[in-house]
This record gives sequence, structure tokens and C-alpha cells, in this order.
Amino acid sequence: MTELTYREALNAAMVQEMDRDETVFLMGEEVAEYDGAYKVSRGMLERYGARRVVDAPISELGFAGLCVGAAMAGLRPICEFMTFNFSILALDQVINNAAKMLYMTNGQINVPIVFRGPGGAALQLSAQHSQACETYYVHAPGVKLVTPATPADAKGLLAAAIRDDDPVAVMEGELLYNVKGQVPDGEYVIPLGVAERKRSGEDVSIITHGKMVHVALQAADRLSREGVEADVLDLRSIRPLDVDAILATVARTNRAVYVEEGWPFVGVGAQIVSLIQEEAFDHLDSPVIRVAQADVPMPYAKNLEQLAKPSVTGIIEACKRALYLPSGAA
Amino acid sequence: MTELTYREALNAAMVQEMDRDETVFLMGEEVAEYDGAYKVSRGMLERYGARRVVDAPISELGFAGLCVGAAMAGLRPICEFMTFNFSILALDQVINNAAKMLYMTNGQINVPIVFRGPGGAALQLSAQHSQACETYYVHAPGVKLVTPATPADAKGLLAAAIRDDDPVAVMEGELLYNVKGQVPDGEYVIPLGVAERKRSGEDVSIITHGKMVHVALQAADRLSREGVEADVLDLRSIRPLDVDAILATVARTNRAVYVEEGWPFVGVGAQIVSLIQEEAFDHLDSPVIRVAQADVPMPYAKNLEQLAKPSVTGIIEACKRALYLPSGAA
Amino acid sequence: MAPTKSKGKAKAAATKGPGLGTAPDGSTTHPGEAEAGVLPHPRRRSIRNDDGIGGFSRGRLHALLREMLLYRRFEEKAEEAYAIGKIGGFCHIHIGQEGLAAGAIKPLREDDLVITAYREHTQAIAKGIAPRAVMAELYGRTDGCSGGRGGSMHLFDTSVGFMGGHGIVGGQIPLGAGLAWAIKYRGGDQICVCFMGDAAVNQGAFLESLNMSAIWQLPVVYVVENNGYGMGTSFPRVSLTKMEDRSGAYGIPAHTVDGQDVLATFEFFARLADDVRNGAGPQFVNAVTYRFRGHSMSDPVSGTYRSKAEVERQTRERDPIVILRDRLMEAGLLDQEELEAMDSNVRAICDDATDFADASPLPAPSTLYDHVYAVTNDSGRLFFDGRDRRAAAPRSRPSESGPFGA
Amino acid sequence: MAPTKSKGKAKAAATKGPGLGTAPDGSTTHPGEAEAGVLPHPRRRSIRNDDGIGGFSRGRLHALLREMLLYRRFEEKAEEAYAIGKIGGFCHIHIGQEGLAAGAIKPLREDDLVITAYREHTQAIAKGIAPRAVMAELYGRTDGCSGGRGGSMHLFDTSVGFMGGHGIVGGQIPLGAGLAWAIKYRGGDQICVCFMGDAAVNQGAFLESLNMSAIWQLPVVYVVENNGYGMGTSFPRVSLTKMEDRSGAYGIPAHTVDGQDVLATFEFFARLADDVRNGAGPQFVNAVTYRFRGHSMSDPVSGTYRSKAEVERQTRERDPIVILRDRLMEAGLLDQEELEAMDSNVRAICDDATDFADASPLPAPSTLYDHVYAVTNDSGRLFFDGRDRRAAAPRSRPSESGPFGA
Ligand SMILES: Cc1ncc(C[n+]2csc(CCOP(=O)(O)OP(=O)(O)O)c2C)c(N)n1
Ligand SMILES: Cc1ncc(C[n+]2csc(CCOP(=O)(O)OP(=O)(O)O)c2C)c(N)n1
Ligand SMILES: [Mg+2]
Ligand SMILES: [Mg+2]
Repeated sequence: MTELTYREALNAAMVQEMDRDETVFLMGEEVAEYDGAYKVSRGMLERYGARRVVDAPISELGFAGLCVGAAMAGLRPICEFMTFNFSILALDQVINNAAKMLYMTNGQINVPIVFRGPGGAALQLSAQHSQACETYYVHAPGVKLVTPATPADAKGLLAAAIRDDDPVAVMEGELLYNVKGQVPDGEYVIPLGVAERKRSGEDVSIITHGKMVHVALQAADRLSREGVEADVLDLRSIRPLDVDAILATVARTNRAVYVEEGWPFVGVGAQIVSLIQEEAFDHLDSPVIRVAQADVPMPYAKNLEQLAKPSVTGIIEACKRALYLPSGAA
Repeated sequence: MTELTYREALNAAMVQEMDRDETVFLMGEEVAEYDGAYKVSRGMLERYGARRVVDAPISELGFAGLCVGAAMAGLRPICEFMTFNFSILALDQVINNAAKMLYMTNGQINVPIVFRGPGGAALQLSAQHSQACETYYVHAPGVKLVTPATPADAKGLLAAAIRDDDPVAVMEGELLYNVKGQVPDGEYVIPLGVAERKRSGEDVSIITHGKMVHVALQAADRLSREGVEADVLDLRSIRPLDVDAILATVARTNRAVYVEEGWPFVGVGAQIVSLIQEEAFDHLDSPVIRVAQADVPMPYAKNLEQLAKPSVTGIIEACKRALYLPSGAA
Repeated sequence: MAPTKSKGKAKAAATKGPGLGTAPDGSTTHPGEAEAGVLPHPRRRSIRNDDGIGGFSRGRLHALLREMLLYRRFEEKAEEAYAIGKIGGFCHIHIGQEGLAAGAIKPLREDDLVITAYREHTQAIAKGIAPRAVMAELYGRTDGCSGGRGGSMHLFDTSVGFMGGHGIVGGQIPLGAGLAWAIKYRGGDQICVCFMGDAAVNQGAFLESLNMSAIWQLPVVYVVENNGYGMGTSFPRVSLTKMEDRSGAYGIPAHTVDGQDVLATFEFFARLADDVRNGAGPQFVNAVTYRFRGHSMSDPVSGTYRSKAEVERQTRERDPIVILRDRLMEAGLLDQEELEAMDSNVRAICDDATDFADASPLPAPSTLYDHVYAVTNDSGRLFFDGRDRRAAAPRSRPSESGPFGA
Repeated sequence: MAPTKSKGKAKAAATKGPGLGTAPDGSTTHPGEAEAGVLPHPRRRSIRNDDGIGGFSRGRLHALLREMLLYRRFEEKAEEAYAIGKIGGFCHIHIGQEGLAAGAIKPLREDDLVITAYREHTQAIAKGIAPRAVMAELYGRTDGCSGGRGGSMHLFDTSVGFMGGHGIVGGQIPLGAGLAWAIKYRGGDQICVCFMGDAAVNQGAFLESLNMSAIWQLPVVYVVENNGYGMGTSFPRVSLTKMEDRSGAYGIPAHTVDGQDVLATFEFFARLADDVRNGAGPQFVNAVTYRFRGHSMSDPVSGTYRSKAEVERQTRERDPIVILRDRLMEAGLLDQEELEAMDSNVRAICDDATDFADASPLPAPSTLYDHVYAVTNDSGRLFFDGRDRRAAAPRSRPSESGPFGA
């Protein structure tokens, strides 16, 4: 184990996989000479050269599609979006080509590509730069999605994503890059589709993914001071989805809150809530409550942005509602 | 009242609005000289000339963005996508510009645009041409969405969409264009956000939208022969959403099934189901069940396609499950 | 039309196309008349006249004619099958553009890669997919080259380097760049030929792909099948400039070739493929052709956007099969008897293809969920429709067992 | 750099830019030295020398210099405010590119429309947004030109025709075409000027927008602020061709102008705007400039992608303010005293802007849900976060009542 930042852990995963597999390459804006807009690929140009670490023009549709084409020919591209906000320009290549290719070809052509980069809001980046894009990536079958919340998960899940034979989106977070944590040394791969209980409790389940894991844990700590013990489940992988773990925590607490960074309407939370009510209906003592971004484009002003983001208080309130407790200071 | 096809009703709505408002124009691929790929704009070039009925190059991102720009300057473009499948190329303009403009400008610039065209599957058009795109349009706040199922709704909702000062997506259906129905003569506008009960029953609610209304009604008829009376609610508008009508039908039957054409994961159904369990938890006698497209890219082969689409039988089975009745022939 | 090469540094010399073809006797030739002609069995070599034309031997000339005739008959069969409901969905017929399928693809190596749009039946055959497998795909059957899942717009066979069959206009252009990227990454000496329609050059993907291909000097040839129309829109209505003006912006040489002249086209592509293989970098080819049919099976041949007279003139004067047939006959390299033999041979192949397709089973319902993901991970759920995926599977019928069914 | 005009049919004659400026005494001039200079109050007319340079009167020349100085001081203020946390998010400084803001926008009419990307503080001021309102927007305050909701990248004021302020590279290009479309649709005689960075020309939106502008002959001028880099990527790394080669593909004339020479730029745009107003159709301008600062506030000025020496040479030799200052001084049209007065005047404006911004209230929490939709329909729910939207609203403070707050 070594303490690494989330950024370093992602770098370690890419290095681990590029060392072991010559077909893996990294392409994206500023990934090479600039070491990555967020310095995630630091040192990789030097290590692998311009053939395998490639600066792309600002042509998201084009370079994403080029990477899909390269994957069709058996390479394993890591396609970095400077942020996932910009990948909306590339969605046609993700949805119509990467996701559907295997099916349309009757299994002849798989697309072992990774789309990665930060998603969701950072600080005051305003409406066009603060978007959580999970929904756009998982609605269509054919793409997998992981959302590492810790440095260890960043390493293990990115490595697994690179090795997976299907398109996998890895959504990181600008605000996560500096987070530190213990990361296993040497080869480290976390299987996709395995959620992780980040905290154990019997009163209410807080289910979440990505950056919000940290906010959920803060809320759980504060709830604990009030005598409410939350079970915090980090899905880590949205597709494949660890349904067993979801049903287990709901069976344990009979109450659940879903916390997500993005908008609520047809968000990941909507899917999880409807799945819980479909498959654990009789276990629920109260409705599952969702905590999400305010249903508005992200405002720039500091105070409004804070108000728009899912908050510790918001989660606490939701847990209390799920427990039919009076709201108020935790 | 006159009997019109759905296609004619859409045409009537556009003519109604273009006659009354000089700022309305139609742009899209093949809308002018070809009368529309599906002949929806028949005769409009002749009536309004090339200034207001405009053939666009195959540049979805570009002409959608151009229309957004024109709307920023106060025109009211009807931007036709030959099908919504192709509009995935234009999503950046929809989500980052049309949806967010009003907010980013603090209310200075609204975007009174209509995005319209057929969505969802027709017959054997295969994976890239059979996609229901609701989720991509309603996740981000700022866009409204209607899904007319009948000729009358086609006229009234499209007219309302054109008059609305916000971006409104109107998702039609290739398989709906020939459907006939009575349509009110003269000026006709249906307010957005009003669902319509298409059939009355006390046993189970079938809630749905768009093309699936017809499939749901067939299922309801067959259920009726078995003594099960379904309340069929056509949402007509997904955003704004007639929550009152949803809660009312659930309160009435205590059991609900959501039927949608698209994929289930983070689909409209997921949103509706989670809303129902959030707001009508105590009214539910059984979990709300979703019927959706099989969670696969649409296959070409006739038999597989049929299997993949939501079916009358599938809806009947779901209703029976909701009623805890044994499954079997209806 | 004289092929031209505009700004750029391609080594590939443009070839000079012959004049537009009319029948050697000066009479106007209706394409239907080609039906009168047939070809000797390809294995039976005639010894009468082996001089050939230009660099083409008599055998090669016959093979090219036969090839185009095969495409023509195949498409006619597809039209028939569509009319009786054997084929569904969108079906885009290549009739009139056969010169390009033969002329641009036949010079390639088997391990070269071809990627294209949805009007690709004949291109798939040209690259080496058996007519049987193509027809079965149009029928949506198990033995189709995409297992019946793709249909007319999504033909694939990686074993012969045919990489589809894509339905989003312009969507295949970045993929073509990516295939070429992979070739270069691996240090291979294949090339990738990426076809597109004339309307596709107005997609942003065109700019992005050509620019990347240029800066990375990828071994790719972009070929516009310039049939003059994107559905009902003629190119001049959506472009102020000529097709060959579109690639210079990225430093990619533009070439124009007459796609109705299969010999010129073949020669041109043979040389261009060599050049690209040897490092000439990306190329852009404006291949001028004409679509003799409607845009798709539901579109009339002529209509508001092009006159009946225009279509008739094109089919009369610019039929690539008639043009070659007449040249061969004029040169004494083909007689009526040979032509008839040729034709009945390809007709037999097409009859066989429909028989085969008809006999091929529909995909088993149990396969609905196959090939959505290449890997089912050990944990976690991938499908969310709540349907029992095995329930969909009926007992498999005997006809579904063998690779070629009944 | 001599401005050039390449293929096309624009009537706008390219102007000839002067040589690169060095101080009149031949010494090298550091941009910091400009701080020593100030300008007489614009209303106080000097009578000493009214000859001017070329077609520019002394008053106009002083106004242009003062304008650029204002931009420079404004941006320096923004940098300071960012450093102490008054401004958040991404903040892209325009220092070095002032010649273009003044030279391309000042010749426009108030009802002409300008749309641009995210490096737009000075362009917003040039088009007529008060420095106060721009600074307040950077501070995220109610009195900002976008009410504090947009921030640095999303400045808007429709009353002066400034249409933003857009964050997606290339995303504003189709919007610019659309604004021009609306002008033409209404038969107006305004024009739209659509700015973009050099990196934006590799977005597909560029092709699509330019092509549509060409076929519909829209009154739009696309201006590339060619500062040589998109973040850390120099243009030659992502293009084999020169910038001026990019628009001919669509039949749009390309012009090159030296953006550091504000007089040449102004003259050029004045003429071009006239031409476009009179129906010359869309134009493409490659405006050569240089970014003196890092890409954004978090990016160092020089680094792996450009050397310190390069940046120093550019700031020394190619500062648009220094170039104009020296020309005026050399011509006896400006003295040190005037320059100093000018500078303290604009500094005062910027100090006032930050004071104003600082005093302006944060947007009221109750406004969080305002302006998501222009119309709340009579029925149906539009918001789905389950939050009580009124609960967010605190009592409104007095300072929030007036349009300019405290
Ligand atoms: C992105 C996209 N937009 C629209 C369509 C609908 N469409 C299918 S083919 C076609 C015309 C394409 O014309 P062209 O590229 O010239 O090819 P051709 O049909 O002539 O072979 C259109 C508009 C599509 N498939 N994809
Ligand atoms: C579509 C998109 N991709 C990437 C980015 C991130 N990004 C912001 S600015 C920038 C560089 C743009 O350079 P250029 O167009 O030359 O403008 P400049 O910054 O030099 O003014 C990039 C890559 C973005 N905002 N949008
Ligand atoms: Mg065409
Ligand atoms: Mg730049």
C-alpha cells in the first residue's frame, strides 16, 4: 500500500496496463505534451512516446470515433475527454457506434475502449462545464460505466475498464483528483459490478456513487452523532450494477436514500429507486428518497452553486424523512 | 372535426402557426422540395416559399445550432430532425445551448424553438435507426417534451409547442403518421402538461406515452375480456409532467404499470415509477412494473425485433403481476 | 469527365477516363438491354482474343464485367424480394454505381479494410462476402453476414475486411480514420478505404476525421460516391463549392474519377492504393457516379428533385455495365454468346442466394440478448428490462443447428 | 504580417498592416512600461495636433488607445481579484489580444451582434457592456450582466448586441450563423460577428456552420482569434494547413489581419462590415494575435508548450497597446502626460468596477429556480428535485432591491 492521490492512482492504472499490453494507447486533448489538462497523464508521453500518448485536436466527435474505429481493429484505446461535458459532442459515436457495434455485427466486432475524464461539477464552472453525464452513457445498452470515489478504486476500476472487452466509461471528478488514499502496490484490478459498503449501519441505507460518496459519509457521521446509523453503499459500478448489494442493504435497513450529483429527472437515482421498489417492495418501510442536484442548470454564483449541489444537510434531511423523524439540525 | 391522419394533423398545426406568426419557420433535411422525408411538410414550400421552409444540409449539429441561434434572436424555428436518432449528433446544441441559455443569461435570452420528428422504432430499421430518445432530451432541465399519440394531440400539442417560449421537443412516430382520427377544425391548441385518460378502469393503471398508448389500449381491451379493467393514462407531455393525473390514477387503482417504447435503464419509466413511489407510496398495493424495450440494441430480424419491442402480451403479463394474478393467456 | 487531381501532394497520378459510353453501333442503349447479355463461365478461358485493353487482360476485363453484372442482378433480386416482403426496413439499392464497387474495391488486397455507409450490398460482395451471406442478411436470417441482426444497412464480415455497413450519415468517417490509425499503430501495410455519400461531406465528422488523418498521415482513402444527390437534395443546393474543393482545407489531395468507367476507376485505385500503402498519406477521391434508382425502396426513381428525363439520360448514357460491355464488344473482346453465358451465370448465383436466404432460419429468439456485451462480468447486472432472458428461448429447431441451416 | 485575402469573392479589400512595433527610440519596450502612460480625459479635447494618422483623427486614435488600455487594466484587475478569491471558476484573460477587441468590435454598429467564446471580458466591454457589469458578473453578483449566473465565460447583454460568452469550444459558431440567419430573415441590415479561437476550427461545427452560411449567404463574419495555441497545443500541431486555407472549402473568402495593429484591424473591419452589410456574404478572418497570459488563471504563462523566451519576445515586440502608443508618440499625437492621464482614468474605472462588484449582492437564494423556463405552464410539474423551491428564498435584503444595489 502506498498513499497516492486519486490523480496518481489513475496514472498508475494506465501505466500498469500500458506496460502489460502494447495495444493500449491514450488519446485526448492535451494528454501528451501538457501532461493532461488535470495532469492525470503526467510523464506518460516520456514513458511511451508520441505513438501511444497522443494529443488530439479539439474534435471530440472525431477522436472519440477514431478511437472506436481503432478498437474495432483490436486496439484498446483510452479516450480521454478533458471533461465529460465536452463528450456530449461525441455521443453519436458512443451510442450509435461503440454501444451497438457488437450487436449489429453479430458478435464479430467488439469495442474494447475506455472513455474517461472528469464528470460533474467542480467549483463555479457554470452551466456548460458542470454536468454529470451518467444518464447519457448508460441509457443505451452496450456501454458499461464505473465511477471510482477513492484512489484505490480509481486504480482498480480503471485497470478493469481497460481490460474489459466492452466500451467502459470511467467518470472521475475534478474535485477528486487531489483526494489521497492508500492504494495497493503492484498489479491491482477491481472487478466491475461490485459495490462496496463504505460504512455500516442499521437505520437507513444511503446508496450513492462517485464523488457523492464523500458527501454521504459526512452526512452519515453527522447522523451518527444524533444516534442514526446509516449503511453507506458505494455502487462504484453503475452498469454492471450490483443489485444484490442494493437489495441487501435495503433488506437490512428497510429505508433508503439515493444520492447523486446529477439532475434527478431520469437520473441514475430514478433507475435505482424504481429497481428497489420493483425488487424489494416488501422490505420498504418508507419511500426511497432521492437527493440530487437542484433541477436547474448549474449557476455560477458561489452561493447559488452551493445551493444547487447535493449537500450534507440535504442528505441528513432525506434520511430523517425516510425515518419519519422530525427535520432539523443534526 | 375532420378526420385527418397524424401526418396531416402535424401539417395543419404548422400551417396554423405559420399563418398566424411570421417569425415561425421550418428547417430540416428534405422538408421543402421533397415535402419532408415522411411528407409531413407537404405543400408547405409552395405555401410559404423557400425563406420559411428550408432544406438543410445533412448537418444536424449545425442546423440545430443555427435554429437555436435564430431563436436567440427572437424567431421561432421548427427544427425538424428526419428522425430523432440523428439528433444525437446535435445534442450539444440542445443541452448546452437551447436548454441552458435562459439560465446563463439570467432571463435575457429565451429559446422558443421546437425540435420535432419521429422517434423510436418503426419496422426493421435496425439498431441505429430505432431509438427512443426521450431520456436524452429530458434529463437536463430547460427543455420541454411532448409525445402526441393521436392526430388531435398531434395538432394541438405541436401548436402549443410552437407557441411556447421555451425549447420544446415534439417526438412523433413513423408508425403513427398514417394513424387517422378526428381533429378539431380551426385554431386548436392543447396546453402542455395535461395528461389524458384514454380509458377508464378501476383495477390497474397503465401509464404510458406516445406510440405505446395504442399498444396499451389493445392490452386493456384484452384484459377487459378477462374481467380486468385498466385505467389508461396517456401522459402526452413528459415535461411538464401531469403529476396530479398520475397520482390520481394510482390512488384509484393502487396498482400501476408503466409502458414505454425505449430502454428501461434511466428511461422515462424509471422516473415515473420513482416519482410514484415517492409520492404515492401508501397507495401502492404492489410494486409499479415497467414494460419497456428489451435492454438490447434493436435487432433487424423481424422476429427478434418483435420480441424486443414492448408487446400487448408483455403489458398484460405486467398488469397481472401487479394484480398478483396468475400469468397466462388473456 | 476528365479525372483531375487538385491541390496536394499525392503521388497517385490521376487516370484519364474515356468519354461517356454509348453503344458501339451508335444506338442508344437502355440498361434493360444489358439483360440480353451473358458471360462464359469464368473458368472456361476463351483463346480468341487475349490482347485486352490498356493494361487489362481479356480475363480481367471479363471478370470485371461479370462482377458488375453480378452486382446488378443481385440488386434486382433484392428489389424483387423487397417487393414481396422478404426484405424489410430501409433498403438502398446501388444500381448505377457498380463501377465504383468493382473499380475501387477489386484492386484492394484481402487484408485491406473497407468501411462504408448503408448503400453497401455490392461493396460487401466486392470485398468478398458471398452473395448468399449478403442476401441472407437482407432477409434477416441466421446465415446473414451479420447473423440477421444488422440488415441491409449493417453488413459486416471482418474475415474479408469488410467493416460495415453504417447508418448514420458520416458516422463511419471517424471509424475509417480509426481503422487506418490501427493499421499504422501496428506498422501494417494495409490501407483503409472509407466510402461516403456526397451528402456526408457536410457532416462535421468529415472535417474532424480528414484533419486528424492529415496530421497523423494515416493510410486511408476517403471516397465520395458522388451520385449527385443526398436523398432529394442535389449537391449544388448544399454546397457553393465543388466536391474536389473540400479536402484541401486539411492538406489532403483531391482526385476526381469517373466512377462509371470501371477501367479508369480500377486503374486509378490500383495506383492510389499502392501509393498510400507506400506512405503517400490520406487521399480524397471524388468518384462521380449516378444513382439509377430511388434513394431507398420507398422512394420513387424520379420525382420533385430530379426529372424523369435526367434519370433516363443517365441510365442510357452512363451505365457502367453498358459502357464496359460496349467497349469490349467493339474491341472484339466479347461476343453476345459470352455475355449471355455470363449473365445466366450471375443470375444463377443470385437465384441461389435468395433460395439460400429463404431457407436460412430466423435467428433463434434465445439469441436476443447475445452480443450486447462481449463480457458478462462475474458480478453485477447488465440487463434491466426485468424480462427472463431464457424465457425468450424456444426449443431450437433442427434447421437452426448447422452453420448453413436447411 | 501583410494582411492577405485568399480565394473568394469578398469585396472587402485587405488592409496593409504596419511593421511590428518597437518603441520609437529603438529601445525594447516592456509592456509593464505602458503603465507609466495615461490619457487626457476623453471630453477634454487637445488642439495641439489634430492631423491624426491615415484616416484616424487624433480623437479617434486616443479613444482607441484608451479603450485598449481600459481592457488591459480591467484584465489586470480581474487577475488580482481572482488571486484573492473574489472570482472563481475558469477565468480566461485576454491580455495581448486587445487590438482585436477594439479593432474588430469598435467599427460595428450598436445593433450589430457579437458572439464569442469564453475569453470575452474585453470583447463584452468593447461592445458596450459597462466594466462594472462585467466585473460584477465575474464576481458572481446580482448586478453582473448575467445576474451572476453566467460568470466569466457567459457574459451577455442583448441590449448592446453582445450574445455571449460560450464555453463549449465551437459551440457558438452555429449560433452565430443563426443570429445572422435571423437578421437576414427579417431583412435587417445588421451583421453578426462570430469570434472563435484557433482551436475551434477543428470542431465539426465549423464546417457545418460555414457551409450553411455560404449556401444561404448569411451576413456573418467569422473571426478566428489566432493566438497560436489552443491551451497547450500550437496550431501547426493540429493542422497541416494554414488558417487561411480553412474557409475556401465552403466558398467563403479568407482574410488575414494583424490583430496587434489596432489601426489596421479597425480599418479592415470597418470596410468588411460595410461590405457584409451590403450583401458581400459570409467572410472568414484570420486575425493573428498572441496570448500574453496562461490559458486560464490556473495555467502558467509559459511552460512545456511555449518557451519563456517566446512569450517575452511577443510581449516585447507585439503588444498592441505599446505599438499604438509608440506610433502616436512618434507622430507627436500623444505625450507622456496625456498617456498618464489616460491611464489613471481607466484605472479609476476599473477600481470603480471592482468596488461596484464587491458591493453588489450575491443573487438571492430564492432566485435559484428562476429562468430555467421562460414559461411555467398552467399544468404539469417542471422541477423534479423534490425540494421546496420557496424554502430556498430568504427575506430579500434592501441592497437587492435597486438595479445597482448598494
Ligand atoms: C445523421 C443522419 N442524418 C440523416 C439521415 C437520413 N438519411 C439517410 S441517407 C440520407 C442521404 C445521404 O445521401 P448521400 O450521403 O449522398 O448518400 P447516398 O444515399 O446518395 O448514397 C439521409 C439524409 C441519416 N441516416 N443520418
Ligand atoms: C468542446 C470543448 N472541448 C474542450 C474544451 C476545453 N477547452 C477550453 S478552452 C480550450 C482551448 C481552446 O483554444 P482556442 O480555441 O485556440 O481559444 P483560446 O483559448 O486560445 O482563446 C479547450 C480545449 C471545451 N471548453 N470545449
Ligand atoms: Mg448521394
Ligand atoms: Mg487559441
